[in-house]
Amino acid sequence: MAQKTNRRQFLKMAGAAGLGAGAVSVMGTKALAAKKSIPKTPIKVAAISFLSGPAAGPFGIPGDNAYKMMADVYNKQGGILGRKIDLISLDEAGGAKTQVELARKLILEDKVDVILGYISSGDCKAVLPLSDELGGLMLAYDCGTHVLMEGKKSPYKTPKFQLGFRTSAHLGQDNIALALAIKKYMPDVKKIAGINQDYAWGRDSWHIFELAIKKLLPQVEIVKTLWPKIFTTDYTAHISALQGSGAQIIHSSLWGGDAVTFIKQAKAAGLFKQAKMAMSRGEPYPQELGAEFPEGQFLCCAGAHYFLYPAWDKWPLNKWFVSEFKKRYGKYPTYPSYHAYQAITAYKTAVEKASSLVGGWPTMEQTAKAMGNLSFETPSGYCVINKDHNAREDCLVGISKMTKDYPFPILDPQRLEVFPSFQVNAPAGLTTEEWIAGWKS
Amino acid sequence: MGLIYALNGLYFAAFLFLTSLGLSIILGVMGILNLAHGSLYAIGGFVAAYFIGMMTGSPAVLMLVTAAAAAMVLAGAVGLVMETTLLKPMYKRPLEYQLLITFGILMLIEDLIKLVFGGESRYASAPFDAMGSIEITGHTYPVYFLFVMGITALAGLFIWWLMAKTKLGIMLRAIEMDRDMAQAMGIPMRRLTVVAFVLGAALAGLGGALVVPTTPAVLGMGMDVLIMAFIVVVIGGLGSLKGTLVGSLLVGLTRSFTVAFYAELEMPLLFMIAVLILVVKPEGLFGQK
Amino acid sequence: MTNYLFSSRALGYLLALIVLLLLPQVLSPYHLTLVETGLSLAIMALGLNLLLRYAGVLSFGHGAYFAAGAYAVGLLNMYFPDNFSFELAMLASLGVSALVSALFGFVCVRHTRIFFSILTLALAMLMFAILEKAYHFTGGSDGIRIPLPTFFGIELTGMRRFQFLVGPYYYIVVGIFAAATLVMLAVVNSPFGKALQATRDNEVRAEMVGIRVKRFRWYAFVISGTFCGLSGGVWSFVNGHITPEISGWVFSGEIVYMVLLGGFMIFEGPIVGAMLFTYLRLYAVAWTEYWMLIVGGTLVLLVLLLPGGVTGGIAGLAARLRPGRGGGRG
Amino acid sequence: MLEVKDVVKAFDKSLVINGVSFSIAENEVVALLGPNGAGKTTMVNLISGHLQPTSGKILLNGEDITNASPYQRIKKGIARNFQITHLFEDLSVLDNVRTCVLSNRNQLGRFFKPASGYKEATEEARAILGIFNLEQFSDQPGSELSEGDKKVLDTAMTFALKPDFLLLDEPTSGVATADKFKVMDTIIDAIGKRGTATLIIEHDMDIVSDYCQRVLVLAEGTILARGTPQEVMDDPRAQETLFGVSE
Repeated sequence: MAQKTNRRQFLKMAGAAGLGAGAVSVMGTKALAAKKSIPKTPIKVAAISFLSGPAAGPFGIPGDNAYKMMADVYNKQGGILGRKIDLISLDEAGGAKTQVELARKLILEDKVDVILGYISSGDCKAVLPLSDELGGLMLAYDCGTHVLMEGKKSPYKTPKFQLGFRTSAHLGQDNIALALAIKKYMPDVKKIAGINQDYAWGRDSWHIFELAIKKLLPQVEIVKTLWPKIFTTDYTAHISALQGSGAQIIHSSLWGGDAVTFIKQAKAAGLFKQAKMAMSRGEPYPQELGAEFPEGQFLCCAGAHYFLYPAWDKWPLNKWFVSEFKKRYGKYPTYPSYHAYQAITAYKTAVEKASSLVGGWPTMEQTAKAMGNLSFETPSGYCVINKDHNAREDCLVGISKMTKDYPFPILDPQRLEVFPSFQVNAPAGLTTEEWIAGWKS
Repeated sequence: MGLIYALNGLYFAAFLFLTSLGLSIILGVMGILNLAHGSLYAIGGFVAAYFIGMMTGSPAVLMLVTAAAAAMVLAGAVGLVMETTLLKPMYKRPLEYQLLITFGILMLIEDLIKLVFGGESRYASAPFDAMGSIEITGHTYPVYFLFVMGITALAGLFIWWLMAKTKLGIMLRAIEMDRDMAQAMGIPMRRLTVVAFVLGAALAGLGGALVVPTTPAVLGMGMDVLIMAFIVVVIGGLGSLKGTLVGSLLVGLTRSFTVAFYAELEMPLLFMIAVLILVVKPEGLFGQK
Repeated sequence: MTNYLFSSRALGYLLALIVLLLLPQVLSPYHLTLVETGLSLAIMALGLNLLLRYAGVLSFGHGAYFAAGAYAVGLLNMYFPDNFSFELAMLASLGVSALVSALFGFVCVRHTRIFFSILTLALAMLMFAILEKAYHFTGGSDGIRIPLPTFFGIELTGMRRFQFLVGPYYYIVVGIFAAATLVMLAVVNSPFGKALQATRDNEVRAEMVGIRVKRFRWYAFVISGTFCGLSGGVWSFVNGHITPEISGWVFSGEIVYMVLLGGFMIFEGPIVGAMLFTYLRLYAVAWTEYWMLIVGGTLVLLVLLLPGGVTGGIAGLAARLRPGRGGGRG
Repeated sequence: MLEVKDVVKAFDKSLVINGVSFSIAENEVVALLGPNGAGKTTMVNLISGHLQPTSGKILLNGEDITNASPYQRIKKGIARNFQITHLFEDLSVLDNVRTCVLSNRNQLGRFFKPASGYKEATEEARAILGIFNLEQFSDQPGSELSEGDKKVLDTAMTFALKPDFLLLDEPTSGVATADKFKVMDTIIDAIGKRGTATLIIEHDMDIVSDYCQRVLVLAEGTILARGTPQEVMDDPRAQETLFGVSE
């Protein structure tokens, strides 16, 4: 029996893939829609983040906490179209092979309505294609690789996956924004070095940053590129090598314990007397390190995800989100928490939008249609999901500064650089590399 | 700069020495490659971070001593339980069971740590910050690193004294050289094995305790250390104190200087050295077959 | 061959094959992919067991050869996308894994006991380091996507990947698995297999009856590694994506886990183990964030209480229920 | 058949074998006697190739094999057993012998056909089991045999290699006294059917005098006495070495 339903699902899927214009006309028939009823059963939402291993502390748990909080909040408001959210938190453990099997189980056996997940780029690359293969809606919420939704050569066909989305911007914008900020505040910089983890995330981050900075500031010389192993506990050798190189700016995509360890040891070794950090996802670490975090460093927020931006008086949603999160978990939310908010909210918004067009509970394909070209409010401003199924956000780069109000440095309110999304994200259909190559310098 | 590179290498070596010594002792005396060794180190790290967190405001040395003692006691206790309940039945069993049970224990401890301490990273840098930095030939250098080197030297001397000068050490070495002969000589194998295991576990705990002031305690922190300790033991020789020392120094200094001059080579070079030694002299530089 | 084609084992095999071929009629597509995963991993478990059970050495680094097979497929697709056919991919994974295991094995077979295990472990880690470090060549930690291949000249582009997996590919996997099992069964019963067991039982004596111990162990290593490579190649299509983790020591440890879970003293044990492990691990991860307690705890209990694995336990139980001699052999 | 010429073997500085020469002809069963530590096992190891002599030569059928590896010597026709039984304990008794037969036929490197499919080898193995009275145990693993039968199987395996020259290191040690003659009868009977030259290390004079044509007495690395069992028994020096006292 089970098999039959599944076959039918495939046929539906196959139809949906070629639906295109058809979907629009379905959505247009509002009158018919109003009569459809909405089931009372809860919506099954699988949220997958690292709950074990070294990425659990810095990303997985803050992300998962935000999922739990938002599911709770939305359920108190009546859920999505009256249906409660049944959140299933799962561990992103065991590598890409386990995640592929798990995603299959969630879609085919557990028949979840949507999967919100994945911090690791490797997992995203392995799992997202399953969305179309199996006919399951998937929102990648935090992974950073720029090639997830891009083709090999521009222009490429968009979207790459009919049912796969990413509800946050990719690492391209972090590194481009950093380069732009450096151009603004240190246009005469001569020597730049990089320290990035020796795996795809670190390599990709440096790759984009190097392309961008060389285009923006042609005089810059790359004096050192270091590739420490992920989860290194002793950076003294790297710090000395950086000191020996005479770099003025050090680009880094280090995250989690690695970022904390590096900064701590670098500070004790006096690295910041001669160089400034430019951290592509540095936003969480002042809070982690407290007053020990050095001032005057460039920190990118992986979007505009910062607990003090947009200012609370101008954007109450941020105030609400930060206060609620702090109340529940004792910490200010960091960018993974904001990313989780975006994922669950994107789903909710898309369902509601689709329902308003077709009535009743929308099918997965209708929800997906509604999600391509979706814009919604987030605590960080607006998030736009483009036709390439990749989100676009504004990107914030700040400079750390100690104030009286917090026990850790915050981003200097006088020097907040917010780059609009079109300035730091390649347009749909162009690869990030080719887009940068086409900049007029 | 050369001096600083050398100091960096020595610091890394010191740390490696502490964490691999236990692995080496257990491998030498019991012939078991303890895959859960890194987890004992992680226990040390989490316990120390917990205690340092509790003692905010106390003098740095007091914090460290308390944290290190607690870490050693707890890691040692877990080691004791593990040895007497799970490993004891394994000594007469084939290799595959010995390896797999430590693999299972590794998974158990990882999740137990998460159950007890929660999943969040634990920061405990107060002693590191409190000790500050000094100037060495015009370069700033953190005092804490010098402190770790000192503690390691003391621990190393203590272990050397234990192994070379005491009856306990002589008996342990006899077991290492020839198990059957030692048994025939009436050496209390059972008790000594327990002692060796607990000692190794406590050293791993100490290693974990000393590292948390410089880097947060995170879930899975033991996995990576296991690999590094494994390389040291492979290079230095199974069960050899001298070998562990030389292996740690070799790895520490090689790493420091390759990062400074040919950064790309860092990890591959270490693996290559390890594999080369395994191929040429599988018992390691100072080990016995 | 005729000798055991008509034995009770042959009958059992025929029955098992029929069941496997009928499974698509009763199982949901999802469980079919799990069975597919289990079957492809079973080929590897059989390979590992050739070394463990029949040559008496424990490899804790067989992930390296699995990865060699899988990456042969991945790299073939990356660099020769126009020639990406299934038959070529299989040949590539057989060839590359045979080459890698011949090279690594040549070094390893000089040693036995813990030294052998440590050396295999270190070599697997070297392989892992290379796969991850060679970012520009292998895609580093993000791995490589494995698309649908052409199949003896037939283009599958019109087909959805999942339809392929639960449709024709299932039968291909069953076919390859059945062939691999028969080949392994032949190998362990051949003069070579007996000689290999002789080296395990008594290395000194084996040498004195004219068995070239190291060379035979090396052959076994290469056969074992090639089975792993084949397994990796077959599996890469099931999973659709490969990452360097499959060469890490944790996965290598899981392979040993599978073999012991099924029971390594009985020829078919590893197959059962691979299947059970696939389910155990996945359901543990899907059920709780404390999945390591379940997987690790199961392992500890297994080692302590059921050293013969599941099949060993069943055989023991059967022997006890059926008094008198006979029937209890594997 | 086998010739040992002026063989000297020194470990570090101590001479264990000091200029030993002897030869053994086809069809001859020769016993090597001597007190513990006389160098008997060293002598066996020198002949089987597990040790290399410091000086001197070893010839088999006139061919110099002094520097040949154990494997090469096996292929040239030297086979040995061990003082302590070395069986393939988990293999069946049949497989223990069949593996040796297959080795002798250079068929061990075959991968695909099951061993039982090698008809001739199997029949030959069964025949050997028949000669040594082990047929009834064919399908049991080696580990399940009694100590005496294990010893016999050990010898049967050596025999299955069809050696021209056979080295037997204490073939009856560990066998119950009552069974010793039965075991030796079986062994000598089997050897006799093929005309193999044999060197036996043995302590038991009864066995030596019953089964061996010649005796070599080794003491402190040199050959002290040689001759028929009776001649040696009558030699006072040999008596003193072997039994501690002269009668």
